[in-house]
Amino acid sequence: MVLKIFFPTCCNTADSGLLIGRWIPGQDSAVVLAVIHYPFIPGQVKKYLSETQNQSQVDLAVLGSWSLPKDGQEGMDSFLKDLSTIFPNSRWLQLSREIGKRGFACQVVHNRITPPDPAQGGTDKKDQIIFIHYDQRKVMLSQLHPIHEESPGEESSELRAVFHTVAQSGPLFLLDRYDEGPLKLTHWQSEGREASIVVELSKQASVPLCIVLTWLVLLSFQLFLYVVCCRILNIWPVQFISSKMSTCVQTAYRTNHFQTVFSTKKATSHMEFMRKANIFVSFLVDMSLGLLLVSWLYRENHISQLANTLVPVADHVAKELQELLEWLMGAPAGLKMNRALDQVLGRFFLYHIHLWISYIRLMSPFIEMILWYVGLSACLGLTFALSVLSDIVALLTFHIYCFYVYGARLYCLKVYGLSSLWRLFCGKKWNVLRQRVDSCSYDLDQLFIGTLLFTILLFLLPTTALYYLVFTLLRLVVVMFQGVIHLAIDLINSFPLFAMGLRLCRSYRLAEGVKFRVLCEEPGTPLHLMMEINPLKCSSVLQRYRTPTYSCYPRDSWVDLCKKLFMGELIYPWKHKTTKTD
Amino acid sequence: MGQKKRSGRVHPPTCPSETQPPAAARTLDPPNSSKARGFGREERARHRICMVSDFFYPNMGGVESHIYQLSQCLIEKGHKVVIATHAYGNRRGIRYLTNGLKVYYLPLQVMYNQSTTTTCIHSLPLLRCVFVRERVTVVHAHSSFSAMAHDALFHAKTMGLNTVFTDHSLFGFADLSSVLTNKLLTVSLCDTNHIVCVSYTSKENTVLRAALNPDIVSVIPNAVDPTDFTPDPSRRDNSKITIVVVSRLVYRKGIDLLGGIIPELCTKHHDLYFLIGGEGPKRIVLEEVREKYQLHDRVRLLGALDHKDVRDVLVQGHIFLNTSLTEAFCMAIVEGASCGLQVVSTRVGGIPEVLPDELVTLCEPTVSSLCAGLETVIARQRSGKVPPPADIHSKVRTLYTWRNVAERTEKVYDLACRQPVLPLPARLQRLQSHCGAFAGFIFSFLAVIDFLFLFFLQWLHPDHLIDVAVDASGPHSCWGPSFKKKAKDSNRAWPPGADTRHC
Amino acid sequence: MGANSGPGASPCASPVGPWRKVLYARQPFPDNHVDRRFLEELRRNIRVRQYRYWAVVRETGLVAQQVSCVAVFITLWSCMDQGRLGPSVLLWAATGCALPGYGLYEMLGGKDRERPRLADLQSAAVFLAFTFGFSPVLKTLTESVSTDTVYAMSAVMLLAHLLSFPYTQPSPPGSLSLNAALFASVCLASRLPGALHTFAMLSWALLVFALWPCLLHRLRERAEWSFPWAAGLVCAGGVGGLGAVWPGGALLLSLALLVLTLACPLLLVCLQRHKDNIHGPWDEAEIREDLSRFLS
Amino acid sequence: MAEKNEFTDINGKAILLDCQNYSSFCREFTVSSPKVSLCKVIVCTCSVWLFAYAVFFVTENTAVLSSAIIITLVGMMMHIHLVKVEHETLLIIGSLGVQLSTSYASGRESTTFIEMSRIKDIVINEAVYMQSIIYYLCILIKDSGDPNGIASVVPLFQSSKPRLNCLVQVYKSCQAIIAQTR
Repeated sequence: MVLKIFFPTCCNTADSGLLIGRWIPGQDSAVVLAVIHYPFIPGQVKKYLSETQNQSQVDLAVLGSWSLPKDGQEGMDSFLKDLSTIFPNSRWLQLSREIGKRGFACQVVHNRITPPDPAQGGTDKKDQIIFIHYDQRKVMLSQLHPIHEESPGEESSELRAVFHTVAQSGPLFLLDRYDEGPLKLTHWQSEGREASIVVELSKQASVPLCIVLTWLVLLSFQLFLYVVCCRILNIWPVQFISSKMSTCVQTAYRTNHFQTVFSTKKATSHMEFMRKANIFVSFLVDMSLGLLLVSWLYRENHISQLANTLVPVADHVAKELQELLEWLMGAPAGLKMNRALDQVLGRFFLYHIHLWISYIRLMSPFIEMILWYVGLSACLGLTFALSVLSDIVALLTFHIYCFYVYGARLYCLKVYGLSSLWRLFCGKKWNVLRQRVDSCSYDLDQLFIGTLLFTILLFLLPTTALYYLVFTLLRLVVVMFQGVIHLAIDLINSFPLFAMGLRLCRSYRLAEGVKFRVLCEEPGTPLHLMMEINPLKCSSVLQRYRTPTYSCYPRDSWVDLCKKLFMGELIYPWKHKTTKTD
Repeated sequence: MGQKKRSGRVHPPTCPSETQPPAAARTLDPPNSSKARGFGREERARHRICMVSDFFYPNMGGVESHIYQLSQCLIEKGHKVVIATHAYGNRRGIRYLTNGLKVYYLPLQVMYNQSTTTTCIHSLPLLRCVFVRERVTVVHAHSSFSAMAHDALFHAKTMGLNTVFTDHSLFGFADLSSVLTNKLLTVSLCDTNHIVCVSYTSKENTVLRAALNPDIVSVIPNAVDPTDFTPDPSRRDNSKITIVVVSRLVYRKGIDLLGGIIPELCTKHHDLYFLIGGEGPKRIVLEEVREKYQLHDRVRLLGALDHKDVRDVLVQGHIFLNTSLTEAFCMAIVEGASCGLQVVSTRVGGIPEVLPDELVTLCEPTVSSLCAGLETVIARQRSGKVPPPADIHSKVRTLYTWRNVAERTEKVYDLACRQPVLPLPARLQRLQSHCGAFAGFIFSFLAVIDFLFLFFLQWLHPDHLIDVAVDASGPHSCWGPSFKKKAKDSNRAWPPGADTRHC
Repeated sequence: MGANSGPGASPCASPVGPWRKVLYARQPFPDNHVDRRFLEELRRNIRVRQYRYWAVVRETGLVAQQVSCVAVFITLWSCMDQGRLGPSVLLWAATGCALPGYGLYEMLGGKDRERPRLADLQSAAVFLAFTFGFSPVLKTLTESVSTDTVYAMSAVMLLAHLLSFPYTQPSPPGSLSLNAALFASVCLASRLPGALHTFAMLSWALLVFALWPCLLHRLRERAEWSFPWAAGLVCAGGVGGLGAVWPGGALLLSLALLVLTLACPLLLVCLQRHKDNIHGPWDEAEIREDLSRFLS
Repeated sequence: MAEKNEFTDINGKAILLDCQNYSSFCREFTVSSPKVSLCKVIVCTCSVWLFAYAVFFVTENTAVLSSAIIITLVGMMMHIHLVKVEHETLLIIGSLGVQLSTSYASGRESTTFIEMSRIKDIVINEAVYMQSIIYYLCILIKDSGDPNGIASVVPLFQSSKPRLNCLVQVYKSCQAIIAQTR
């Protein structure tokens, strides 16, 4: 069995003294946390250990002795041996460092129950010891992935236990060499406590600030939410519409975020903390972008320019559609279509466009004012502005949507009729109970009428199909535009900025694991390894810390999207996964 | 060779196949005895056999169990056996069954009911790799339905290995599909060293289909393991007469006849009960009959049976009924008789050759004839003039044993190895002369392509770069120290799919 | 025993008793022993039917008359297309054919009738109403499609009708064949000048492709003798009618009919002699008796 | 202490197994494949550029040449950064764990450390790879659910595929270390 000693690099050059640390249970490995220097009074050491143990739930112990030979400290070894009697322990390590040698010598003195022959015990165990040097600060601050929330008591992994031990024993590191305690220690911040004023202040301030903010924001939001959600939203039409309007969705989403961020209770687990931080940062970024937008919008009235361009654009679109329809009513692309049906459909759609144009005219005077008020929404963040934009687009292209729906329904009808009549044509029928196609014998008149209808539908299909095709293409253009907007919104909402920053600046904070480097092997001394921290990959950072949002990617795969298009079913690709309507 | 060992080795699903490492199998087969057996016949030639077929465990059926049992007996006789089949689901790569029987589940595309697609070419690299790394001397392909088997024969001839083929099925000559299949069989058997059929009828059929010289066709029947089909009279209820039917419920098994027989007899005899095991598309027929004649209490449909449950069903009956319309060698009736039942069967295919007349009652494949046959047997049963099950079992148990099958197959291998493998020109000539101008031309072309492809592969990836597989099979090569490590490795790595990275 | 005399052991080593075709007994012969009784159960050409020439000719009459039915229809269409025949004439003719035909059908039907007359009347009314209502639509249906396309489509459809016509049991014409014919007739009718023309054409289509086969079937089963005459009549009508509009076509048609009725049966009877198929114990036994009596 | 042996991989290329022996329970195996051969690189670039020049000759368009140059550069970078593996290292430390590291030609190094408590065993296994069947060394990871189940299999020396004899050598010493430290 090999004895592993995790040794902090900062203690390499410490003066002689006692090793304080912890025996990892069941693992046969020791974590050295700090060195207590001479002179000390054993009673005080024990007292100090016990109280730090109460503060941090780590069962600290005196592992052994550490001797760095200096002038005037010869004859130490006998004294060190005697120390093991003062601090009774199953095993007693004697680490000693010679000048000029890089490795340590180590002796394991077994307690009195096992035959007491330290020399022999030491010698034959010499090669069975690994020194694993670790950077105490990094190990203390880093978070090992994948994250288990339970305490490392029950889990078998040794490294987790080590990380946990170091992270827990913060109180031990509070004592530094400048405060006038009875003891002198060496550990990672024995050169003076490391902390930044800003962090400390913010830590102190954050709790009351949070409370105040919550009172301000949440009250208003809660009120607003209460009114909106409980009263209005639950009435059917409003609910339906709000599920369609991306602005409302975004609002609801942001409110959840507010509730999570400004909750008064402290974030206990790592994940929770990271989530809060991510949301907060992304929210700030969003806000600032939005304010930039606002500042641009309301400078030398861009608004009115926008309005003056918007109306003609809508008008122009309508004109274009009109021309398209006239083209369709002729012989488009040399396709011969059934003239009568062609005329009927064309007139129908033209009438719609006519309606639309008059609607635009009616709206035009108010557009600017509307835009002005809508523009204010950008103060709430870029995402709001974007979602409002997508809603406006949806409203302005409503006629295209209508055309698409009509075309799709008509086409769908035709396709279904044809498919069922084709079965009749082949003398088969769809058996609903058995969910399969059976053959059956029809009467003469059934056959006759069926064939008649089949022929008619077949010859009328191209016309409808063409109309359907054209309007579907238009529809898809709009949908893609909205899709892009929604992707942008989703990106801003869900991108884990904080985690990424952490990964880039403090790469050791998020550890995927560790890696070892063989330091030196000199024949006499045991093996020395250097334990470094293996930072998490950026991709895994993304997929682990991505804040969950309503993902608004195409709901169904491309194949069955095409199938739906072919069968003429209505498609809502931009719809959120969470909204369950239809 | 105690009973324990045999019963430890029956049929893949029941035997502790995958979980049992060969190291554990050794407890069943002490090395000293195996060594002794080994030295006994050192002088005889040892073959390294590769069984190829599309049909193997986890698929279940006659061919599958045949391959498994035969391989086990051959391993026991000191030959080296590996099995190559196609991948079933995520059961890909290499697996070990009992006694270190090595199975290659090769990633080939499955086309139609578990038969792989064939281009005669694309499977060459993998099969070549198997043949080379296992140092195979004899390639033994099974079942004419299996495209992979034919491919393997084709490639083996190209690589100059001896080939043996076992045909498990009968074919008509009437319809177009059978014409095509027969042509393919002709092509793939015309230069195969030796062919094995499971019954004389099947031999005649194969000789006619493939236009073969009957001297290179041996008849080696299937076998059943008598130890797991033992009678148990206590299980049957003598107050009534039970007729047992165990077969897949498909047209070829004559289930329509059964649907006619059931009402005929049930109206005459009121103490008559039917116990029907098996699943299939014709189940609806039986269910309709049961509905119409209100026989729910007397006709029990058990559905699909595991092979280990078959015996429990059989021993509950007095009479075993088999209504097949065509059979090469009917194992079902042997199993029935081995369980001490009175067997009534149709006189089709190879069935008349299977059991002596005092053990089976043969009828024409018509409802009336079958009913008459059953009547006589029922009468005999009533009058108690039937021999006790134990006697029937003792008669049957010696008839068909896997050990005998293995011995005879061994002789076939010896014979095949003594024959030369045709070099390419002779092979082309044979193809041209044997299988007609058109097919002959096409397949000689394919043979040339295959040959060139083999050359290309040998240039691309020479044989000396292919690691020779460490033998983990057979008591003689198996228990050496070099093996133990391997055994430890190979039967440790069982996570399905995980041990195979097929790109 | 069987073990120690596997392949390789010479068959004449210990000829103890004759070879038996059984697997259960181990015999002193090698596994690949080929006995003198090998393939003795091989049978050739059992149950090959010998056809009598004139019977076959008589049967082909049905095919011939169906072909000439198509010819008749095309004749009518082309007449109307060229304006030789007015729609009203055709309609009257249709009525004139339909009523006696129906009468004959009823007469032959005898006592047992599955449908009441009311149903017939109803379906007739439905048919008339629909055809009449749709004929304007049908008229404009294919105007944008080029004529050649329409001709090609209808030719294909008529061919499909001829191929898929159930010659073996032509009780009601099978749905695919009837539909194909109707589709073709709609296509053709839509090229005609007027809505009434379309109506007339469709009614004739129904007459020729739907009702006439029923009547013919009734004739075949009730009055066997009259079938050849009816077939002959139709064929003559087809050839004659086609001759009126297109003599060359008439010639071709008559040739085709002759080949169909005389040459093809001769070929069948001759080729029957060269039949050679193998039977033996390996054949899958087919179930001859009718098992459906146990079900149903 | 450290011995170097010549072996070949499954395609017959020569590879070098460097077995560094730190102590009785800590060994390091480095399988290093041959470096990027300069002539091959030159051949590739030259062929691409010649082709590009031909295209340029047909369509007097200088963009072709520049794009060709960019493509070759980017392609080479991708190749040495993502594809070409310089050497793979297996560092096994008794009772602590196993560390696999792959270092690419560009100097990028990816390392994973597996603790001994998660390792069930190290075995040689057979697999179907492309169109052939090869032996490979792999680590069996324990399934946390059932004690003798296997959660996953981590293949070793994945990019440079040594042949059986090389694997056996690594396997034996790994087994020795595992045996003496558990």
